[in-house]
Amino acid sequence: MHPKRTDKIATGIIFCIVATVVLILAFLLGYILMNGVPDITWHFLTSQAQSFSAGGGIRDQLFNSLYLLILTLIISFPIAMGAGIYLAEYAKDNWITDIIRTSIEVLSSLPSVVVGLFGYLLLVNQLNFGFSILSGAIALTFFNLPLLTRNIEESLNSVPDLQKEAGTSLGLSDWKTITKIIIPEALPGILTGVILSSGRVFGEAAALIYTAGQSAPTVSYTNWNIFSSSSFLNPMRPAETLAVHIWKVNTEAVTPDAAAISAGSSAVLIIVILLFNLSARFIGNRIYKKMTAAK
Amino acid sequence: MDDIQRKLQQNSKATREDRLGKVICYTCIGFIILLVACILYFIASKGIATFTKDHVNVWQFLTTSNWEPGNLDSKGHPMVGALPMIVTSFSVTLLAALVATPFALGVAIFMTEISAKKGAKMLQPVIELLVGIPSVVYGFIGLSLIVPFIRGIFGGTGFGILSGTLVLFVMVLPTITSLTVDSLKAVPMHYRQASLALGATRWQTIYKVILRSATPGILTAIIFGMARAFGEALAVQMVIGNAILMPKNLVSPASTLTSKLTTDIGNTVMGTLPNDALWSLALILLLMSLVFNMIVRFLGKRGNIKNAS
Amino acid sequence: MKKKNIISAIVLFGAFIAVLAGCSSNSSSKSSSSSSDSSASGKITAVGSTALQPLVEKAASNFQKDNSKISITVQGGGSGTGLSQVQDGSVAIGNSDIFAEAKDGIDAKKLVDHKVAVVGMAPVVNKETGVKNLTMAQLKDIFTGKIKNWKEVGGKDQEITVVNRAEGSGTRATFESAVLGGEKAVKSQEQDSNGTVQKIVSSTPGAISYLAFSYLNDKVQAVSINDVKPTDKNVETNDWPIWSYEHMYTKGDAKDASAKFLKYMDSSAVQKELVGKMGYISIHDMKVQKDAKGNVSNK
Amino acid sequence: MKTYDFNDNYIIDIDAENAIETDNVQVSYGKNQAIFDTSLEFPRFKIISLIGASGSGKSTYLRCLNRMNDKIATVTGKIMYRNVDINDPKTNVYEVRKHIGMVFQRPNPFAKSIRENIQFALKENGIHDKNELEERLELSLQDAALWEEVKDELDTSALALSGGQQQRLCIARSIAMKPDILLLDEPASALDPISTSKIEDTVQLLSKNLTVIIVTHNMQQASRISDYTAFFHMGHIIEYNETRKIFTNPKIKATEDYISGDFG
Repeated sequence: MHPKRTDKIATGIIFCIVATVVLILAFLLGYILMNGVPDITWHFLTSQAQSFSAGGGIRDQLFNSLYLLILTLIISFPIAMGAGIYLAEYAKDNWITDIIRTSIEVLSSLPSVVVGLFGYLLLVNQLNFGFSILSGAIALTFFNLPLLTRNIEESLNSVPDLQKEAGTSLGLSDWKTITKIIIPEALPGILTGVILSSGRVFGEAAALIYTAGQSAPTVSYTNWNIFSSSSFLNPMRPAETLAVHIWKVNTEAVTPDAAAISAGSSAVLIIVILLFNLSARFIGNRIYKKMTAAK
Repeated sequence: MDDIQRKLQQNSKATREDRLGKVICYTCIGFIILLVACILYFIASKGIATFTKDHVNVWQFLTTSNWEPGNLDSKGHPMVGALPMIVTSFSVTLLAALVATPFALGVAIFMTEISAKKGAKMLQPVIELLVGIPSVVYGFIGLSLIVPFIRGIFGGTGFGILSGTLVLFVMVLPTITSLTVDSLKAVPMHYRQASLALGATRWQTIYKVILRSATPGILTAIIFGMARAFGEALAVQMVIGNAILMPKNLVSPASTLTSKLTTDIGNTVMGTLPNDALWSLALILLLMSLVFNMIVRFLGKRGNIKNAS
Repeated sequence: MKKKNIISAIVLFGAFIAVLAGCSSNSSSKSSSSSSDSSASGKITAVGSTALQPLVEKAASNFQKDNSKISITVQGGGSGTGLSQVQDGSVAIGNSDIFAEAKDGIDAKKLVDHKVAVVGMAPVVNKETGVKNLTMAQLKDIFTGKIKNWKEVGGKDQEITVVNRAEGSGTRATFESAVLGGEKAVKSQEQDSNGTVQKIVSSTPGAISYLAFSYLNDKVQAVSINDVKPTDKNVETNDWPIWSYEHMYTKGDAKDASAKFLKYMDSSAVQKELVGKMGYISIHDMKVQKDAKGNVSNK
Repeated sequence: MKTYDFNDNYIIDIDAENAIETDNVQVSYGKNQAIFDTSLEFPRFKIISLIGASGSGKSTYLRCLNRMNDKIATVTGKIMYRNVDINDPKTNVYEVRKHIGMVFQRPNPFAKSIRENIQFALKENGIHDKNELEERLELSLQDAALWEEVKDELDTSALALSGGQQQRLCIARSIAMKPDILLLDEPASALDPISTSKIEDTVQLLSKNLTVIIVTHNMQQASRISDYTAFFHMGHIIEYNETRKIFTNPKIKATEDYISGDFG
C-alpha cells in the first residue's frame, strides 16, 4: 500500500498510546500525591502511630520499610548475583538449565499471599523466627530472587563476549574476569534491576502480613545493640511496614483520621521510592564512572 | 625455565578462584532450586490433602460451581467447586494482559525506537515508580474511582471482572513495558540500520524486523505481567466483588482464586477441609502459572526457529 | 571494593545458612520463647483476630509500662489462625472473635476462654436507600435473597446489593446465628474487613451489610431492627440481639506472665478506658451472657 | 569451485629452537570437524603468519595455542610449549595464557582507564610494586607505539580512544604481561591503513623479544612482516614454508591459486 502513510499512522497511534499511558500515570501519581501531600507534616513523619486517637504518625513504619528493604537486599542480592552469574556464564544449554529457568519463573509468579503463608509456616512457626523483620526479609527474598536473578543475567549477557575473551586471554581466571570486568560493566543494568525490585519490596503487603507482622512495637532509636529486643536494629522484632500499615489502616482501623493517614502514607511511600530511585541512579552513574574512568 | 614448567603443571591462585567461583554460583542456584522445590512440595502436599484426606473428587472440584467448604450437600459430600474462581482468574488475567500489551508495546517502541533519548529518560523513572505503588493503594484507587466509574457506565454494582481488569491493567503495565524495552534494546543495532538502508520506513523496520526478532522477549514480558496479574491479591480483592458465582458478564461480582484465598485463609483452621480447599486453590494457581510458563517457552522456541530460518 | 563485595556475599550467605540451620535445631524446643515462665518476666505472643488486635496492642503497651520484664507481641492473622496457633502451643494467647466451639478443627476443651470485650453489630445500608428500620423477618429475607428490591421494605425502587462477610469470620457467624436462624445466606459479595465493607456500603447504591458498632459513622446508615436502635445499652440487655464476645484463648489455664496480662485485660483500667475507646462494650457492663450455642441468659 | 587434494601438502621442518609446536591437533565443534591433523613448529623470535580463506580454520587453530577454545570446541592432540603439553586438561590454563598472550580481531579494551587496562592484569598476577607497575605501563605503551599519544591522559577511559589506538592498547596490555608468544587474530582487519602500518611496525619491533603468530587476510601484510607463512585450506594445513618462498615459489597448486587470487 502506502508504506509512508502506514508509517505516519503507526507513529500517530504510538504517540496516542504513549500519551494515554502518560496521562494515566500522571493522573495516578497526581491523585496519590494531591491526596496525601497535605497530610504530610514533620509530626506525621516523626511520631508513633496511634490506634484509636487521631494524630498518629508513621515513624516506625517508615523505618521498618527501609530496614526491611535493606535486609532483603542483603540476603537476596548475593544469591541472585551467584545465580545470575551461573545462568549467564556457566549454564549449558540443556534440559537442566531449562528446569532451572522454569523454576525461577514459577517462583516469580507465585501469588504473594501464598509466599506469605509459606513463610509463615516455615519461618515463623517451624524455624521459630516469630513474626520478625528477618522472617519478612526472607519471605520477600522469595519474590526478589527471580526478578533480580533474571535482571542480573540479562545485564551480564549484554556485556560483549569480547570483554570476557580479553580477560581470559590475559591469564585471569573466569571468576576474576566476571567479577572485575564484566560485572562493573553490567553495573548500571544491575542497579536498574535492584531499583525495580526494591520498588516491589517496598510496596509489598500481602506477604508481610503473615511474616513481618502487623504491629510496630515501640523501639528505641538510640539503642544500637542489635540483640536487644528494644533496639531498632534488632531483626527479630515484629515490624509493620508502611504498605502493611496502609492496608491495616484501611481495613480494620478505627482511627478517626484513617483516611488521612492512608493518603499521607501512600504519598510518603511514593516519595521515598522516588528518592530512592533518583539516588540509586545517581550513585550507579558515579560508580560506573569511577570504575570505567569515563568522564 | 624449570620454574615455568612447574607452574604450568600446578594449580595456581586462578584455579582456586575459579573453583571457588563455581562453588558460589552453584550454591546460589542450588539454593534457589531448593527453595522452589520446598514451596512446590509444601503447596502440593497441602493442596492435595483435599483430595486424598478429605476425599473430594478432583473433577468435581474443577468443574462444579458450588463453594461452601463448611457445609455438606444433600449426599453428604463437601461442596467445593472451584470453577467460578478458575474462570474468573483466567478471564481477569487474560483480559488484563490483552489490554496492557498494546499499551506496553507502544510505550516500549516509543522509548527504544522513536524517542530513545528524551522519551526513555522521561518515562523510565515514572514506570519504575509505578512498580512501587503498593497493591493496597491500587486497590483503594480502584475502589474509589474505577468501581463507581464502571457503575456509572454499565450499571450494576461496578464490582466485577471489568474493574479487576482495569486495575490489573495499570499494575502489569510497568512490568510488561520494562521487560519489553529490555528485549527491544537487545535487538542489534545493525538490524535496524540494514532495514532502513534497504529503504524500509521506520514503521516497517519496527514491525517487520524489530518486533519479529524481539518476539520471544516480548512474550516473556507478557507472561511476567500475567504472572503478576495472576498472583495479585489485595488489589483485585477490593474491586472484584468476591462473590463465588459464575461470572455472567464483565460487570457482575465474581471472585478470583487469590481473592478467595486472601479473604478466607485467616478464618480457617489449619488441617480442616475449608483450609485444605483453599490450599487446593493455591495449587491450581501454581499449576496454572506452570502451564503459562510452558506455553511461553513453546512460543519462544518457535519464535527463535522462525527468526533463524 | 568488588573483592569485599564477594567476600561479604559469601560470609552473608554462610551466615544465612547457619542461621537457618541453627534455628531449625531450636525449633524442637520452641515452647521456651512463647509460654515462658518465671513470675513477672517472659515473652507473650498473642495472635489472631484483626478486630481485636488494636485493643490488645494498646493494652499491652500500657501493661508493659508497669511490667518492663514482660514483652508482649500482638499480631493479626485472623481468628482461625489464632485458634489453631494457640491449640498447637506455638503462641501463648489466641485472639478470636468466635467461640472455639464453633470452629471446625479446634478442640475447645483444651482451651480456656477469656472474654475481654463485647462487640455489637448493626446492619448498615447505603444512605440513599431511604431505609432506617427493618423488621427481623425483613432482614432475614434480604440476606437469604427473598427480598430483592428496597421498595418491598419501604425504600426507593432500587435493587438490593448484599455485601456479606467472609465465610468463617466471627462477624458473619454472629450475624447469621442472630438473624438467619439456620437458613443459608444468598450468594453474594463477600468482604473480610470492616473498613472495606464500610467503604463499599457507603459508595454502592442499594448496598446492605453489617458492621461492628465502632465502624458506624455518618457515611453509612445504621438500621434499627424492630425499632430497637443499635446502641451499647441495648446490647447490654440483649434487646439488640446481634453481638458477640471477643475472646482471648489460652491452652489450659493461663500461667505466669500470660495470667498477669489477662488479669490486666479484665481490670477496670482496660475495661473502663480502652474498651470504650475502641468502640467495644465492656464485659463488666453486660447484664446477660451468651454461650457458645447462642443461648442467652441473665447474668 | 576447484577441489584440491588435502593430502598434497608441503610442510617444512624448521631447524631452530621452537617456541611452540603442535602435534596432530584436531578441533571439532560438536560433530563438525574444523581442523584436521595439524602439526606445525613455530621457531622462537620469529613472526609466523597464518593465511587462508574465511572459514579455513586459521583462527580456530590460533585460538588452540592458548586454549581459548576450551569451552566451545573439542581439541585433541598435543601442543608442546617448553616441553609441557599445554593441551593436557591438567595443565594450568591460566599460566599458559600468561605466557601466550592474545590480541583479537576487534579491539576490546576494558571499560577502565588506560592505566588500569594495562595494570589490571598485572596487579591480579601479584605485581604490586608501584615503580614496576609504572615502568611496565610505560614500556608496553612505548612498544605498542602508543605512549606518545596517551601519556598525558593515562587516567581517562580507554573507550575514548580511536579504534586503532584501542587495538594498540590491547597489544600493549598483552605485552605488559611479558609473554613468550603473542597470538594476533587479524589485529588490523578493522583498522584504517595508517593504524595498520603502525601495528605492523609494532609487531616487527616485538619479534626481537618474542614469537608472534599472526592470522591475517591480507597477503601483502603477511609477506611484509612475517618470516614464515602457513597456508590453511578447509581445516587442513596445505603449505608451511619461509614467507619469501611461499609467495615467490609455492610448492602446492592450492597455495599458488590462493596467492594469485585465482581461488575458490
